[in-house]
Amino acid sequence: MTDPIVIGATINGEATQFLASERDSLLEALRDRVGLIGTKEGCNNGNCGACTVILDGRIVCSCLVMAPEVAGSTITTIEGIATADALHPIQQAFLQDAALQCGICTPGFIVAAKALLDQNSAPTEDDVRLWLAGNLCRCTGYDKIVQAVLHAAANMRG
Amino acid sequence: MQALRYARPSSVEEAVALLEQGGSGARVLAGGTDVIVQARERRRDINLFVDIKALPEAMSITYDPDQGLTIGAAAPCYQIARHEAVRSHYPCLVDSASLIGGIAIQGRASLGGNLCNASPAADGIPSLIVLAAEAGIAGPGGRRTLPVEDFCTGPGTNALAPGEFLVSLRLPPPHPDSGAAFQRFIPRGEMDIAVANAASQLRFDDGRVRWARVAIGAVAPTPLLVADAAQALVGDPLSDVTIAAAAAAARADARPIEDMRGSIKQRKHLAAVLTERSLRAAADRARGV
Amino acid sequence: MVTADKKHRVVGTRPIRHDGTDKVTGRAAYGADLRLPDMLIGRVKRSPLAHARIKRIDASKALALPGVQAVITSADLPNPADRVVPFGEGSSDLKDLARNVLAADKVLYEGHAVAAVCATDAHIAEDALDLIEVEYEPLPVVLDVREAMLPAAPILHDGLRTKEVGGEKGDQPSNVASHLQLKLGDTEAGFREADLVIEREFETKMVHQGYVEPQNGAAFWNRDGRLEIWTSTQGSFVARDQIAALLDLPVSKVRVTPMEIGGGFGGKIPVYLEPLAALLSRKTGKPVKMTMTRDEVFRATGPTSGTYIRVKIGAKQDGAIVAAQAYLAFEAGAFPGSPVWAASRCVFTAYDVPHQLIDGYDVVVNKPKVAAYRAPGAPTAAFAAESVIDELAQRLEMDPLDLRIKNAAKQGSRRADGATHGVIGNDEVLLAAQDSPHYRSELQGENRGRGVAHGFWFNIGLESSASASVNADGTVSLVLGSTDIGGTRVSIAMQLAETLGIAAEDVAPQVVDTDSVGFTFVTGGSRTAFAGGWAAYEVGMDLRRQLIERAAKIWEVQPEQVEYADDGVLRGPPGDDGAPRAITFRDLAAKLPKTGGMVVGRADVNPKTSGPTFATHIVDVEVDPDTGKVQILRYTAVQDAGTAIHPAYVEGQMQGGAAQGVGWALNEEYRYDDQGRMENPTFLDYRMPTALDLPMIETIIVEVPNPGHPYGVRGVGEVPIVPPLAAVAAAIHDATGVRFNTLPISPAAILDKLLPDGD
Amino acid sequence: MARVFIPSLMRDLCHGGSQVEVQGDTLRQVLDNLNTLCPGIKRRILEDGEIRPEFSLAVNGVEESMGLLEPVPDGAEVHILPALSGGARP
Repeated sequence: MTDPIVIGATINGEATQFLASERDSLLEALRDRVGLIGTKEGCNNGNCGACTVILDGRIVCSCLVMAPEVAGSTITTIEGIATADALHPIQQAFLQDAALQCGICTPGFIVAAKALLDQNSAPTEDDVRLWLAGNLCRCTGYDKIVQAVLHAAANMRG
Repeated sequence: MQALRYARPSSVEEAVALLEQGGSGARVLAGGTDVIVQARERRRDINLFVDIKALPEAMSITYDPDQGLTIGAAAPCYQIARHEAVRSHYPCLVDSASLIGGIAIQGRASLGGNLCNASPAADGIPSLIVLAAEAGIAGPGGRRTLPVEDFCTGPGTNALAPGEFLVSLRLPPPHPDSGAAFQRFIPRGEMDIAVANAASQLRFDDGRVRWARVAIGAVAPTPLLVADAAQALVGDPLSDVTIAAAAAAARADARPIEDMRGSIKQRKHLAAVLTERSLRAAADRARGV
Repeated sequence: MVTADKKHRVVGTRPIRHDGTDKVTGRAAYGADLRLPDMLIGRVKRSPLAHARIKRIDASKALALPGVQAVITSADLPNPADRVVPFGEGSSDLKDLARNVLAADKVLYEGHAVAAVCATDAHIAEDALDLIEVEYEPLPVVLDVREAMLPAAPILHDGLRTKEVGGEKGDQPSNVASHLQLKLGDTEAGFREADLVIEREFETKMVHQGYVEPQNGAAFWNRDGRLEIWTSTQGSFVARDQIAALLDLPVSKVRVTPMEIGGGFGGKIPVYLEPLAALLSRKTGKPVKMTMTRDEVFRATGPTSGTYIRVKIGAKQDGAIVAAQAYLAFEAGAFPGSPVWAASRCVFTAYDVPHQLIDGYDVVVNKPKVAAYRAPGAPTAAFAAESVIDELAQRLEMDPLDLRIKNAAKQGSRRADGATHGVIGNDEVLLAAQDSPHYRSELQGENRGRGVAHGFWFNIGLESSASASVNADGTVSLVLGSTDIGGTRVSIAMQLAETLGIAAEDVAPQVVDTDSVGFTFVTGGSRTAFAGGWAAYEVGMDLRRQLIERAAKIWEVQPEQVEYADDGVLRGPPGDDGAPRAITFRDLAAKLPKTGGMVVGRADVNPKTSGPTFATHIVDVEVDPDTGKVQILRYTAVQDAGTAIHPAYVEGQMQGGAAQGVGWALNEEYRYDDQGRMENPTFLDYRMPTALDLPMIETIIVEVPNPGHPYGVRGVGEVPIVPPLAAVAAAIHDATGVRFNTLPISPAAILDKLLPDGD
Repeated sequence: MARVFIPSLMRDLCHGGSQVEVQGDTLRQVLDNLNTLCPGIKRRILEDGEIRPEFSLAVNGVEESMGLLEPVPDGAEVHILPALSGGARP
């Protein structure tokens, strides 16, 4: 056993310090040390996207990041997507379009979609499918998810 | 995840010292997309991660028309694929860097890590080979370089000596009448390991192929430079006949295994198909199409 | 949408699901998200061998590791009685269930649980696994269903004898657990009448449901003898009953709290971790949580059967099918109980065939015990039967949908199991498919092809309970026992709202634990919106009766004089002023506290079936002849929903089923080495479709109301996975001219057929 | 009277017959009466007084949900089916 270490990072806009083991992945640290359970584990080896978070502006699989690596970084998780008073337009579109069934993959899809729309306000269907190809959904056949992201982009463009 | 420590050296010397002290249990951590999985699944006995992402040399991408391109070993694929000079002078690298994993993987995975992991199916290595890249290595004995085609020694093994690590990749400046391209085949649209892949570079002179390089992957213990394919191309104008000869040479050099990702028959066939496709794409790029 | 007469206010609309906000903000708590004070983490020690005798288990080194709290083996499980446990679609003998949860004398598949450990944190629990020493005596393995049926095959269970269903048991040990036969008419005579007879063999591999959330389970065995379980299950009551049986406890001592569930498709009906967590909790006095890794999910939960199927169909020159015969051999995995039963009862059931003979075999092999997977048994049976029908159409030069329409079963058609069809939407679905924009469009381009296939599924009914209390603010709190995998809270709440004439948003549904609602069967069998909705309807009728009485009391009239209209307004006879009396549900709710108190409605229902249903799928593909890659260009799913309560979630079921079917057809398979070790237990190499692999999936909902339901609902969740396997195969045939009778039709398989030998 | 359809693998008990007409207002009565015509068939279908888990009985095409208490209307068809679950049901 090694002693836990203190890690400081900006998580969902707040400077945060947490204790973690050097063995922890970012996913484990977020869920078990910080208490942000919205980031999900589906495969724990980077093949399903359920644990997607935005790390310093890029989406990553948090299961493929070691917790000590994020010292000094900025992280956005699903808990940081909505504001205090409103859902993000992507979240709203997922609800309107029935783009979730069981919901376990939903946080990863929404976080990934946000990163896409942050850099491309008018993606095509192909852009969306390529961007989300690392996120597996077994319930929906992707149709309504892709529609929701396209609708959210249109709504955000106004 | 097995029990391990994490270190983040701030100089190349410090990194070498950590790796040397750590012995065989110490592993470089760049993007982590392979090595973290290996540690978690206990496929390798790892007890120390040496994170090289604080080393500027391992993270930078620089281009100079005379010197060529230098890519830090830990520079993530998305940065490589977006880099202006890479996009205009080394589109073949963009092919590879934007095909490795999905978008989230490309946010972390590096071409250096792809090379060091030494998977026979690595999507970065054939491109690096045809672009004549050299590996810049630091170690207890100082610095050295090695042609990329000599870097991998077998599935998952490489030419790095104890205490050494890959710092950067250096690619010569491209010749104006040249073009290079990478092709791979996977069963799905994304999120797969190549069943086979191939890269080609062609340099033309007065309508004839003056110089060529063809490399194939996932068809042998390491990615292969196919000398016979270049031989079949050089000296003649590029034609269906020379392309077919080069593809046949690739097929002949392929000595794949049968596994869950592909059959022998499929892989030998794909080595030829992808060689042909990469040659045509490389020629288009050389012509500026 | 092909709709029935619509007179509904809520049914057929698309309100936002009540649990939606929690699920898009990350607040919804799934099983792995549970945090309890002083909680320990458990892990399972699994067999690396597919068949071996356990000689010795030594946990002493693990127990010596600081932080490790307890280790259990099968010796800690009560000796199971010889009886069968209630279960969903798929079932188990209690002894088999116990042996699957923890191996006793033998391990029967790679990944079979042999011990479990708990520790103060997940890393220590993981380290402890390596310190549990297990000594094995390896035994020969048998992996293929046909090899397992041979007399010389290695035997998994020395005590297993072939049960001839309706007959006697065999007298020799065998891997064939049972043989069933369905017979209608005289097939020999039938085939003699036929002008064309086609017989083909088919093979499919074991595949997994592929839910994204791994199995989990947490337990706290209190010192008062009560056991608390938290788990992501498709059926909290069915989980409770399994756990109670395995641990030899009265059901009243076990309370199961269903957590949110990240997909199941049938695979989260059996228990795996819950009884282990319970035993570890009893040993330590602390709560214990366990979750599986993805690798464990693949190797050690319940996929569905690999199969060998032979189908023979005879038709007259005009396309009339006169005889059909099927031989179905299904891998059950390590213990008996494959879905060959359902496959046999589905294989030709969409058609009116006078002479049928169907033989089904349930066969054990050294692979994980199968569980239910969306319309269990039907997809592979339809792959075989529909592929032969496609070939018949080709040989008879008939449109493949015309051939199916000509032979479609109708009300009164006799099925192979002897029963007759009731009111069904078979013709309607086929005709809607034929009339669809997709089928009427022309497919152009090289290497492209179109395929169609048709499918049938029973759907089940069974028990659902619900209760609802009216709040003074005009809303209703609805309490349910069905876990919500895909939007059933909203579709059930909508049926209560419809009954009461209020808005869906004014019903607040919640899923509660097994002590807080009446027995409710699994979310599975396409039953939940059907039976749960029926229960909600009965709750609504109960509330209506009580509200009528209350209004009558307030107005001082007789209840018979008060009418509860579908718009949610109660109307009575004119008052003293001569004006008719009327009060809305909302206004009456506000008066309840001071006119005698609040009202609560309750109901339990136990319908027999949720109304059989049919689906036709149309798919266009392009095959790259150089690489064997298949691209899905266009896809349309047509299906009878009875009545679509929430059409968006009906479409979602159709699209999701189609996507799973496409994966099954093209790339998904369990790959084993010759020692029975799974080679691809990751989402990287078990290739489920990604967003890039599919186009938008067009849907056509046909509504032929189910006369056996107050709103005409039929189950919708399962049938959409029945046609895709055969539809994709037919499209690939159309594109390449080659019939592929083995799944998956991977690029390697296609190249193997398209390339000359020796290439 | 109810018409009971005999599965092919039980016909040895019914002198090869595929359909048997018997009296009975519930499945219990139907099976009792069937057993006098086809001795031993009840033992094949029932175990400890309950329908064996591998079967389900259908009256006029609809599977029973009340076990042996299921009413059998006059003129009904009774089918002995393999259970969909291949085992126990609640």
